[in-house]
Amino acid sequence: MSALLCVRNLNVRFGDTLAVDDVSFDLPRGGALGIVGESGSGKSVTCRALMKLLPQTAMIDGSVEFDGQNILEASETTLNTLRGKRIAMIFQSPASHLDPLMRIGDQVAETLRKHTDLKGREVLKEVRRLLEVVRIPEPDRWAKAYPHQLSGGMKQRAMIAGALACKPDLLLADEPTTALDATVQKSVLDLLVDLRRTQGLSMIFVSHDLGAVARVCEDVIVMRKSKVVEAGKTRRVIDAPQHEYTQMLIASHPDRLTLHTPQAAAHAPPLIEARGVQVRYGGRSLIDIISKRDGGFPAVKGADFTVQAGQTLGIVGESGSGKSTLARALVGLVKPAQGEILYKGKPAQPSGRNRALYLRDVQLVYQHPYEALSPRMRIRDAIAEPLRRHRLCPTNEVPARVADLMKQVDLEPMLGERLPAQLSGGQCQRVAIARALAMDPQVLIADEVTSALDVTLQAQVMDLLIRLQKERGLTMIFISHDLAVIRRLCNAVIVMRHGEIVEAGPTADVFDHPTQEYTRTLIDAIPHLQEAAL
Amino acid sequence: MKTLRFIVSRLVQSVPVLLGVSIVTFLLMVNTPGDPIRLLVGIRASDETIAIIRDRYGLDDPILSQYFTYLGNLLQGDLGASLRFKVPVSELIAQFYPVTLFLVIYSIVLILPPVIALSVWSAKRPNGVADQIIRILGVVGLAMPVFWVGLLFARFFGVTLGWFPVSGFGTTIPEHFRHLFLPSLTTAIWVVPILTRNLRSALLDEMNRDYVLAGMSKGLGASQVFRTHVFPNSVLPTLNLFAVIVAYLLGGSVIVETVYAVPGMGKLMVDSILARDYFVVQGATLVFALTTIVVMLSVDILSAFIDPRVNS
Amino acid sequence: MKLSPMFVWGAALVMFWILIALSAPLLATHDPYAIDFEALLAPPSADHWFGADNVGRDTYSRVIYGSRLALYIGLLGVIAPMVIGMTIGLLAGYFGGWVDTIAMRILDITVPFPFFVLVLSIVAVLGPGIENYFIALALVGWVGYARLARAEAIVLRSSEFVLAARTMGFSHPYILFRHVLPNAMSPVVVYMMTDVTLVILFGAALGFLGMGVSPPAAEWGVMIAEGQIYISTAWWISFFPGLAMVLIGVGFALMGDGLAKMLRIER
Amino acid sequence: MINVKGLALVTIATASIAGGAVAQDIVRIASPNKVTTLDPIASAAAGNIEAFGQLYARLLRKDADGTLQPGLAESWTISEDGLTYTFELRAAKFSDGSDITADDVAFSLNRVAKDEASAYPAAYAPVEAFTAVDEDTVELKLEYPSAPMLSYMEIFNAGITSKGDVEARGDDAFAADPVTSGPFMVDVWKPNDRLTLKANPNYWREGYPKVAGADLIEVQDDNTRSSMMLAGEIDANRGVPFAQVDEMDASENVAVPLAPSTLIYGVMPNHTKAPFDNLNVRKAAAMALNREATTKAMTLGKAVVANSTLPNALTYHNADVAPPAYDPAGARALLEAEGALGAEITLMITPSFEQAATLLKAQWDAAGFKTTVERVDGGLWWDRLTKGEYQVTINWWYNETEDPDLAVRWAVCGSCGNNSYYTNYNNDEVNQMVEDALRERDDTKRGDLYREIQRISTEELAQIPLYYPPFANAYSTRITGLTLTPSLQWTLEETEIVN
Repeated sequence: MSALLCVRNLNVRFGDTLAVDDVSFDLPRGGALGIVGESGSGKSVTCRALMKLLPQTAMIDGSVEFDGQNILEASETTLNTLRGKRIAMIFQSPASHLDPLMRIGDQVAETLRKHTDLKGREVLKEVRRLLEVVRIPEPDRWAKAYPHQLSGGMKQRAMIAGALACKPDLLLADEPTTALDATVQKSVLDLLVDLRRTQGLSMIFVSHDLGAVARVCEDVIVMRKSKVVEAGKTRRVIDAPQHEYTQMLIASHPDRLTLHTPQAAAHAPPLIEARGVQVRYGGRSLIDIISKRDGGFPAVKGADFTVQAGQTLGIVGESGSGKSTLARALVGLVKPAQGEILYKGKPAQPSGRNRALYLRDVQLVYQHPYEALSPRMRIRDAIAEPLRRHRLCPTNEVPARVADLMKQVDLEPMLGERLPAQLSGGQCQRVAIARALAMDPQVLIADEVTSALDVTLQAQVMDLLIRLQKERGLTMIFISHDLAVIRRLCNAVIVMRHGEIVEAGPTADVFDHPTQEYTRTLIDAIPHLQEAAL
Repeated sequence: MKTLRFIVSRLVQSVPVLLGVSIVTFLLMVNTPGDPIRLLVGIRASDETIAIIRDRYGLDDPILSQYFTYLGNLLQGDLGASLRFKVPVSELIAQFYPVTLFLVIYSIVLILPPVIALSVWSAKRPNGVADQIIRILGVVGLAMPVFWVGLLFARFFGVTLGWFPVSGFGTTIPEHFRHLFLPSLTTAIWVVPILTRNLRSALLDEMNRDYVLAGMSKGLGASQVFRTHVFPNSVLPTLNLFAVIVAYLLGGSVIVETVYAVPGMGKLMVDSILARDYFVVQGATLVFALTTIVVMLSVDILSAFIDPRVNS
Repeated sequence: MKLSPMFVWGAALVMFWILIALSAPLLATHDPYAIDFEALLAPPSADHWFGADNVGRDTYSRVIYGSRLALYIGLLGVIAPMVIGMTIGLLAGYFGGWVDTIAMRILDITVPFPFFVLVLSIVAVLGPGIENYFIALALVGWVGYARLARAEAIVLRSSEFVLAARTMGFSHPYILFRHVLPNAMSPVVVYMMTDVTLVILFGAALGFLGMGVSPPAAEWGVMIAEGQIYISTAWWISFFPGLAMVLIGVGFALMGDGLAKMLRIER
Repeated sequence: MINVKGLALVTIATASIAGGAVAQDIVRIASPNKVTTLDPIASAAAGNIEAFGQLYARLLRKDADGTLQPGLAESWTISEDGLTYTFELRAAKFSDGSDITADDVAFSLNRVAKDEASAYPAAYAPVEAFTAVDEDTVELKLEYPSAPMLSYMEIFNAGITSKGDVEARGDDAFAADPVTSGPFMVDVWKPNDRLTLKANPNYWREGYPKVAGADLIEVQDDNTRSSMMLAGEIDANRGVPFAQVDEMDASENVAVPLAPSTLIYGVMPNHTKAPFDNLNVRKAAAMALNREATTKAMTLGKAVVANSTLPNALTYHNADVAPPAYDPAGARALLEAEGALGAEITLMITPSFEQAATLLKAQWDAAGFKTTVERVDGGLWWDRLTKGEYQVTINWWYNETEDPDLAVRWAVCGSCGNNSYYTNYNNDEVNQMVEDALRERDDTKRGDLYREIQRISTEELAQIPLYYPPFANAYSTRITGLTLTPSLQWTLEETEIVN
């Protein structure tokens, strides 16, 4: 098979920063190449350079030969005959890559109208077909819908449909499954795999998740700091990684992480207990009151669970399952419509009068590292804030305490002067944790703390949490959509769906012998390193 | 159907607003020192005469009862009569309102093309030469007093060149266009910069959106992506500002109307305030308020029409 | 935070005027209020650099002193509305519920009011005088600020760092002041910069309608209005204050654009 | 990319929807004064006065040089005791074609003289009654003689209205669209904008008016009127700012003749409020003012410095009196003597007097006053003035007739209803002389009385006279024969369109 695409010494620099440093690879016709790396590794830039989809400020050299034609030399007009027709691209976060004001059908049709001479009805028929290909139910209905009316998975499918419209030879997939729920992710991956088979599609698959790549591609290159550090057959790279970065990458993949065996929670009395907690969003409208309905929609329906001291409870579920809402109810950000929360056996009002006292014991760490910190507040002040406000220690000791806390979460002291925007995601997350620890809490609720982080950072943060728990005997409630993470951290787990707890029990039991169908699908959806491509 | 219900409910909501407006106006007017009658009968009238006429118009009744009488008539659609002219306020409004409405709409017609052109032009190459020039000119236009610009235009286009009339409204539609050209142009001078700045930044924001990249990856090419994706998305944020400005134009029309002797509402209103012609001020204010509300409403409907996310 | 060139230019221009305002007595060549029957409508000359007005006052000196009033009106004219607007807007946006409802009703009533009418009648009620002019402006101008602040507050209310502050057990007032306010500022400040220009202009417009600052104050708007009838016989009376007004306007507007750039926190 | 040029074109296109100016066969007059009512008795405001003259014929009329001519009254006789006037009416018709009868005349004149809503009955104080003797004879009975009574049969509110019309439709309807007796009738009245007149076919003067109609357009802003004049959009501009007179006059097809007026500008102290209740303080205020220079500054030398409290255009104007001469040092000394040095005074003005205020403040402060200028809008000004809530202000006034009777009643009489133009100047001697002069039928004696009134009131500075300005109105060369008479009447009926 002759190479469909061969890239030689590709360099991309923005100003004086080198985004892609001397990257070369071949893609055989019908082949699939994965590009793995963490954020900022230059994998996305590489991918876009293949289509010359970079801002004018980017300076590109090297050569990208597609089917014997040098893309980098080609004029905009020629490029526009290639883009979408012979090379198509799909992106991360379909939500933002679809025009919110345009119907799905039209966005798919755009490509057709541009590159084919199909007219009127034929276009509609073709759109319908494509939507079926990507397994969108009732294509006619959804074709008329607007992006915001579709679920994340459907959006991604729609985007794929648009990419496939002109039967391209090459599909560039830039993190197509990131930020999707595990099950959705799986289905999209399956779709891609399937498309390769049925449409004989060549593919470049960019992802930070080696597992996902393993599922789709037989070849992989690993990028770091805009360089290719390793390349080869996927299987080989996974089984025998040469470069130590690859090794670390694989090591920090949940599959490879050694399960930390939490001390079997002693039969201590439950520290936190939820009894039939029910949370509704949206108040009761007049009509609701008249018709004796509760109004709004229930985000959490009658949740019961207990957490013993020193235990780590995992709450898993996909977006919209109500797991975050439950967490917020625990710290009083939302008021349960029914049910009660007991702390140390006594009913607690997290949103009530003496919430401050309760919150000293129960702290929440948020998902998005940047957004959880006040953008205009220096790190040092952010950590000191609770100390000062709650007079947790004499004013003159505050700096010392802050320094100590920063040390506990492995933050260099010099970072204290910075603003959140000047920190990496991992660092921000540490700051957030440090700030929570400042209150010296008994219970730490971690809401998706790792999901916005690269795998290596993810691993580090998890290590940190485990260490902290050991040192301080913290009780933890760990919320995540990532079962692998849960499995590693927690000794008990709750599976939530549509606001209900569908399954609960010790981690091992739930994972190894799930009693619920839904739990099983969730577990199956975990991308494993050992997936065979094709 | 859904939009209809939306419209109706909004109009219903506007009733208390109008009531509030009328109360505020009334309070302002009754607390304004100065006697309408004195201005009415002129300098030489004796105090006795004035007392008699005041009494005739019931201007000495207690304020509350005055207001409720007014409100009562209002509910029957009677805006009362002008103290100065003794003609029904509704007549005056019927006479002046169309002029101002014409003026505002005409201004908008003159304003939109340059706004779009300029903002697109400067957004094409942000901080490029064109962009900078447009910005500076814009700021200058914004910082020049309207009446000053008006005077210069009148003298130059009207007197020196004799291209356009410097006053009045004319009687036929084409005449309206000629007579109101300079007033509208004068208005445009300061409105165009504001809207341009806004639309420009909106365009720039939208140009960096992901779907632009997606569009490019489909091979649509810059111009098509701009037309079909960037532009529609940029219009939304500008629309609201637009509504605010239209409201402001209605209320601020007095300046151009004075400079170009246009017989419009703004002038009627200010003259009525100066003459303490309470009921005219009341009526005119209400009409203005209602117009503003309608403008806001239609903008909301329009953006709901453009943006499917709004009404879901 | 990197200074944008636009901001630098704008700030320089505004500083220029502030300096002029401060050192007016040094810069002025004449008493800005001293009339001089010998110099009626005198054209620009070595003695009267910008000429003299219809009572023989030195236009140059009046322009110089006028900068004081312009800045005074400009700044005070926006500060009051901003404070009122921000307060209402933030409270409404942050707490929502009935607070929001009430605030929005007041706003609904203020918005459809024809701007000039409201200010004119307020000035008419309170009588002439620059202070009353400020009051009028405050009563009308707060709306814009309230809108902006409210929009920001609504977003910030549900942002994670505000939630975090809540779960730290901090009180609402503290959060509003320490976390919401600073992050809601930037659009308001930017808007403020344009507003300054508009306020100064509005003062001029009132002068034109014969309701501006009382004579013999050296107020650019009034100077322009007075100079109008001499437009073709003694252009300098209105030209130079007009020029000054444009220059200060450009200054603030550039500052605004620059700030808009700078205050965006890059991620 | 959106087509920039295309959009530019759109703008231009919308702009250049052309249509040449229509040839005008009517006279267009722009005036800053408002027409607020068409009922001659309802208002004495300038704008209305200017309109009334065109709508209503009077018993007498003035010709161009101001001498009284027969009007609706062909002839008249005055009884020996001067208490009975008998007017013989000519055959004339109202605009609706109905005859103008003695009844209508009696009705109209009694209305202006006696109706409680009559805005300015001062001239008719002596009237006992007008009665219709027969179809075309009207008799006027006075309670006491009034020398100028005949000339009052010509002033703006002595216009003849149709009794039938007024009674049939009521005052308000009438005031909006009256049946008229004058050279013109109402075509359209757009309040707050313009009064469009068309020639009254039934006007008694054969062959008048010479034009088909007239537009009385109200335009507040001086510059706008000037622009309109220069752009040829109007034929006459009422009130050209003195600053623009020469420029206007110089430009082709526009002429700005300075016409005599009965206007007088003056400083009005409030005689019942300190410090101006004190004659010496008033003297100081007068001496502090360089009235020549001030006049020059305000009128660019186009007006005469005033020497008396009465307009110089009036008969019996006293040329020999004069307020104290310019002497700032003397003024300061006086103030010191009165212990009024540094007296705080507030000068209340309307927007049109900013320049004057500036001049006065500067000169007064130089002489030792501490002046604050307070600018108020017209409405507030009148309110404060009539309530006497002011210390000093500036304004102008004019007189309907060359006869000084109304002038003295208005300006210096404390007992004639207007408290000497609300300055509260009240000198019994003067008041008495005002009444005597009215009744005095010997011309020389009468003259002496009025000269004496002027001497006293000027010495006591009832007002500080500033200057006697001419009318500065601009006229297009397109028309001839249009002037504004001293009694604020346009000679529209004489006006012709020449090209």
